[in-house]
Amino acid sequence: MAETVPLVRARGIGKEFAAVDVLRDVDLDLFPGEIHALLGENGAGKSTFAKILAGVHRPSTGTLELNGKPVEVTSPIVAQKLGITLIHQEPISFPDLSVAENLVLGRADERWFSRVPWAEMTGEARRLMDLLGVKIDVTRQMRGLSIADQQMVEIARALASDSRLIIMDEPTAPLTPKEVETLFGIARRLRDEGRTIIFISHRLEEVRALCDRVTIFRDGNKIATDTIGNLTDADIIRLMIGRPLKEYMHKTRSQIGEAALRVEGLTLPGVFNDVSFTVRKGEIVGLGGLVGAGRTDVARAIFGVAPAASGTVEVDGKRVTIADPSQAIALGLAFVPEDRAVAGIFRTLSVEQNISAAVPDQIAPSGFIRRSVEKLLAEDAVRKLSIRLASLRQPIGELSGGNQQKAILARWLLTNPSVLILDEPTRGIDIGVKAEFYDMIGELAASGRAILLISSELPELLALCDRILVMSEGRQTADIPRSAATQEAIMHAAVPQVRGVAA
Amino acid sequence: MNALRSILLRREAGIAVMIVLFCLAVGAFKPQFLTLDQLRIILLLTPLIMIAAMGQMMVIVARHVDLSIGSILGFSAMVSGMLYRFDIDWFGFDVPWWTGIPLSIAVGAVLGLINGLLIQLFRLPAIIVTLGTLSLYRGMTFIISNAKQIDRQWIPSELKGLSQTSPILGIPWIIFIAFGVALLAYVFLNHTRVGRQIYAIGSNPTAAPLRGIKVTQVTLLVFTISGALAGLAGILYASRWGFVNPSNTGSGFEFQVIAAVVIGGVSINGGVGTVLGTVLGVLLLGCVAAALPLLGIPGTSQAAIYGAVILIALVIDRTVRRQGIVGLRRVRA
Amino acid sequence: MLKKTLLLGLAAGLAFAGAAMAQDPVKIVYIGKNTGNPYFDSITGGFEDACKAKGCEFEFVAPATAEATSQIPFIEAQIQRGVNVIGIAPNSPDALNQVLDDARAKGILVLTVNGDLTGNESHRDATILPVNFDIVGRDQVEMVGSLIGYEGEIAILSATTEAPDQNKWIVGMNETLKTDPKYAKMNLVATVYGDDQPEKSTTEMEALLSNYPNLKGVIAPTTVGIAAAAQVVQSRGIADKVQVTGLGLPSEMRDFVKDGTVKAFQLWSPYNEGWLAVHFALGVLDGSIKNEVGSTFEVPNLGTITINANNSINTQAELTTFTAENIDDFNF
Amino acid sequence: MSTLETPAPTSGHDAAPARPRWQVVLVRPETMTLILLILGIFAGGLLSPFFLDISYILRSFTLYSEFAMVALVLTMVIIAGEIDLSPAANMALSACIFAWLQQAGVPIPAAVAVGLASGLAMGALNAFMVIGLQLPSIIVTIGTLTLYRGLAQVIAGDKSIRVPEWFIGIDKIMVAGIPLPVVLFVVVALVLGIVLGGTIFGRQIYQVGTSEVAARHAGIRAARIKLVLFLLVGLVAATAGIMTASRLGSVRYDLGLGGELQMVLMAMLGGTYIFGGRGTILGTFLAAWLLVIVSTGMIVANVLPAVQLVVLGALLIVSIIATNFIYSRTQR
Repeated sequence: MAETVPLVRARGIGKEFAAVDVLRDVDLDLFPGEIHALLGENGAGKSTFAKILAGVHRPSTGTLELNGKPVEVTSPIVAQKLGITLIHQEPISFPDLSVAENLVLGRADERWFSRVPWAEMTGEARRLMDLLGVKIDVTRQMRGLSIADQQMVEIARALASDSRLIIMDEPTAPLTPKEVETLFGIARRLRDEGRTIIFISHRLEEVRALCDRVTIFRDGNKIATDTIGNLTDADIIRLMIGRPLKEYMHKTRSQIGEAALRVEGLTLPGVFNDVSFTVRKGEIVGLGGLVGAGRTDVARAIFGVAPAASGTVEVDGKRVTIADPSQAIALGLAFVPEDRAVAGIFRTLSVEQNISAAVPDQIAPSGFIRRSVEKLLAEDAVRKLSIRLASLRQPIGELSGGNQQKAILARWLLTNPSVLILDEPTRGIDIGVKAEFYDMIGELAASGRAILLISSELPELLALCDRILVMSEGRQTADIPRSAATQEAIMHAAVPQVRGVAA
Repeated sequence: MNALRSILLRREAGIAVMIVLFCLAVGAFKPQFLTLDQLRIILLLTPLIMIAAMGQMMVIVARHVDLSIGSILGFSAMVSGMLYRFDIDWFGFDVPWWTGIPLSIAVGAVLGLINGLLIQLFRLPAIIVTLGTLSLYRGMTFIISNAKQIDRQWIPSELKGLSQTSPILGIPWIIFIAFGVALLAYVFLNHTRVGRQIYAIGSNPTAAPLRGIKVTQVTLLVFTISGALAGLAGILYASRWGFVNPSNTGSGFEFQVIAAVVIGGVSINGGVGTVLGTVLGVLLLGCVAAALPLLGIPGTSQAAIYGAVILIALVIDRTVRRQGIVGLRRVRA
Repeated sequence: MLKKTLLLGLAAGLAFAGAAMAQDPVKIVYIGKNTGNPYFDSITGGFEDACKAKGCEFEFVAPATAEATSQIPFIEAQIQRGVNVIGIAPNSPDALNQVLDDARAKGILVLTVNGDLTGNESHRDATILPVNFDIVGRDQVEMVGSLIGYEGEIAILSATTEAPDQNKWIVGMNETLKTDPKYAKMNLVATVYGDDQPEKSTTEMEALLSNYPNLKGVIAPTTVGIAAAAQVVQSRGIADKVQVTGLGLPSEMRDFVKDGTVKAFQLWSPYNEGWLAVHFALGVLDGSIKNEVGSTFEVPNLGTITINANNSINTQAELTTFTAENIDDFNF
Repeated sequence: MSTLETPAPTSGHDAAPARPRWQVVLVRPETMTLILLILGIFAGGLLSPFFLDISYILRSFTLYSEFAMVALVLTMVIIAGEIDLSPAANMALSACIFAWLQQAGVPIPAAVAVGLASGLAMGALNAFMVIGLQLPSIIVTIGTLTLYRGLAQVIAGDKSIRVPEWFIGIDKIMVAGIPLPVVLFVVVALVLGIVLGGTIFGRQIYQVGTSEVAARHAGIRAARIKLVLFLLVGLVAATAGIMTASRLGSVRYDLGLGGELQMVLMAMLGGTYIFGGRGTILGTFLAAWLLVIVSTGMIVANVLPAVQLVVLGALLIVSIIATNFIYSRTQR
């Protein structure tokens, strides 16, 4: 393989987002006729790398060559012209347009005033759907299509545009085994035609079944590239995690007390079903599962952001109804949301204001803000959590992701919560700051707070949690005590049971 | 059975039913409302609104709004009117009467393009930009005309004839022009690539560039078309009413057009709307306008009725779609 | 640097103003209903010519829209400019009371020209109207009667329901129809309002024709209304069945008269209003005219003018009638 | 952004350096407004020698004071991420309701109370459509603006309704030589300035406008805050409407017509960020004066009103471009 000219030659690719390096100095060659897996933990940089190839992001550093010629993939349009298609993790579609239109829209050869060949378009769309073996009426609107069907349309679109490099970013997550099988069949056929496929997945079994070579990312660096046969699962996991699990252990073992949060039969139709669990004082309960399993929705329901339809919530043994976050806060709950940029920070407002946002009564008991009190509270928090900043008055958007997250945590600590819900608290945070977070979470539990930790990072769950709950497709599938917790056990519960692994 | 059901479930069917019920209700009190003559009156009330509504519809489908069309109408009508008024002698070559039509369309297109450029280059919300140009273009109309009206005597009789003479069936040209524009809009929106891209942009603005759609260019095109159609409506205003006044011509026109478009089922959330629905919305508005004086309802209630109709259409749109909320803040991306 | 220049300019401007104030000609301003209204071009012409002849300064200003309050800042500004005479065509019979009082308190002569503060006459010094508005109704009825042979259904298409002058004329029309046996066979079936908007006037006219198929004549005592009514009649081709008349501008009606859609309509000379206003104002300021009911004065081209009740002055005794024969003699 | 700094070898930067204090204080949209205001005063003085007269400027400000008061509240609405285009129509409707009631014999205090209540009700309808039905405020308030003014027209028709003599003349009441409406405007500005800048309610307005989702997650009741703001706009608009009634002495449906453009313009000129989250009462306060200076400067110089339309429209566009530019440069 090495003697052929690589389809893509990436050299020194790096990317910086808002002062955080998410990708550093990646060299990679991709050859025609191979299926190449990108592996790594969440935030390891594999999706960023894929998006740079597809023109979604521009690299901060580095060069790309296509068939030996240097290229600049400045936009998705350019990527498409160069024959590169990215199938997004979350399907991108135009809900008001028909399935067939979604398939062909944005083809590079489009002229503005050329006619839309409805009949051919529909015919081709049907052919592609038949090829994939799915039954979707191609004349219907995208709106209302299931995620799996939308994903299929995405894949069909890549096939329709006849790309030389097809990047699939976790395409199989919402698919049924039959669909996965069909997809793999098609992928192999495309490879045999000489195309290159990048396959991003968390599922080692799938990678092993499908891919020829694998590249492993960790913390924004490329760690290794090798033929899949040369690596054992243990090798791959070691390369992905990169350091012994022990490093994460929280040192302080805390005293576990009585129940602080009890959830019984929580249901929101179509999102999650019959979720029941208890978090005790001083206990860290993990909530694992695949993205989209309903974990965040459960947290949002408990906190009153999007209340559940039925089920009960007890806080400190008392049954409560929470219809709005303000009620949850009054009951001593706190929630660090997953999407920090949207639901966490007030980007353009000062760090000080961001920290004091949840405690209006403390900084303004009479309605008028006492700046001195606010400043003291904020300074105290900055010191305690060692938030690194230039000034309390600077907009929080100027801080790095880790320090933003610390400020959000500081906001909640000011409310002195008895129950803390942390949703992916370390996502997009530099590794050094991550360790600080683990220490803090441990200390919080030690001080008698109940903690519900939602995370997609298995090592994080394994290291921190006293118990790990797992959700899959909206249902609770496991409650694993610390002693029995392994990556395999969690994954086993997280992957829908009806699903086998395609061979 | 299913086909019938899907037709009945469409928004257009709802508006059609509303039109029929409304006409029957008015007809019950005033039988002369159900005559062909009345149809002619209604049709003659609507062409300007229909033409501008086609442009506004595209703008709204693309998730913007154009409040300046009334002023664009006034400005382009004024430019053409001045052409007639001064009847400039181009080296002994008489200016033919129809020159005003392409001129007015071109002037409107330029003003629309300016709207689009301001919106796209500076990433500003269309509503505020066009609120500004609404005032700006109106002021320019006064300035170029020196605040003088173009009187009936200056407007060529051939141009006025467009609103009166008929090629066939006693239906004046102006109505054919309006329906012709609607037909072109239909072909453009449904059978050209860029037409579909307009829907795509409105349907999911963040995804559009990822799919290779040149959002800036398409948006500019949409505003240019909206301006050009307002310009066409401008010259037809001169034809229909026989004068161009710097203050009255086109003033308040935008509200009628937006009302018609929203009633026609074009969603303010973008991505949704059909030419047929818009045409029906315009006709419904025309029926209401024609019925009020017939029923002896004072003209002073007309504005209140328009306002109520817009709000009701909004609520219906909301209940029909029950989809995400796209306020000002979502458009900012 | 920029600031300095500005300050210098400012000082220069003030000095200039001071010098200018030393020997002022009389400053007259006329505030129209709105800009772009062709009717006022003619009035303004009268003001301008008279001021040229008499050696006073004249300016015309008007707001962009004709809503009730839009003239207020303009009146305030004229007070501030220290004009001697404000002529105004008021957009509201009462919303201007306060600011006009302010003007008069500063010694400014306030004249309403072509429209009055009906019911609030005490807030202006005098009004200059083209004709005695009491006769308009009668003349208009006579006009439509002569066109339809004094028999059949007629209707009125007016401006807004609360336009004071219009309503005065409509009252006059109703009384004439009721009291004068000459018009006994004429039947007023409807009075409708087109709000001085072409679209609305047109739909009202169309509705009249639908509701009253036997309609013989329409009086539209408003320039917008008569043009809209004529256009409806023209496009329906029923000029022989329905006679449209009223008050209109020759410039707007010329086509309709020439193609026979409209046989005759009336108006007055707006030009003379401006002409008269300047002569009257200068006379009052230099003391040669007493602004009292009953006193008389001479105006070139117009002859002897009498000040009527309510300090109301008219430029002509009768309305001018425009027909195909004479319409080309008028250039407004 | 910070590409000029040396790239850190392993981890990202913790925070960008803080901006110097002088920049925080001076590089902001309000500074632009202030500079424009000073330039406007000089330009006005150059345009007309009658302009630089403090009592004239104060008197002129009373003509805009009602809009300016509403613009202050509107600023808060825009900061909260919504917009309300209906307050000018609200002014007309509540003033019409008030005037109609007092004419029907209802005692003035009761009529005022009902007028204010109707303003609240209009605010509540806006709030219901925007918050309850989750419709975009910009379109909703275009609809309600048509509806409210239409209803005013239904109530008052085309006529103007007089208010009793003693009720007339709020602008003639002087407090230390300053007309009462101006004093009220300053007081409202002070109060709202303190509320927005000093209270937790004001703080939360900014937070809701910056990110409603984040605000909800922090336990801030965004819906409640917006409801209060819409109600407040309704109440202040009704107050402004009744103040206008007192200033004019009569009420017509077209009271405050087109005022929404002026109000939005004041907020935008004052540096309020159209997408929410940023802006100050001080900015709108300065912008109101700027607008009055510019408008009256042009009127007193007898500049064609059309030029004013052009200047206003251009100012609106330029001010949002400038505001967006300043914010994008100073805050990341």
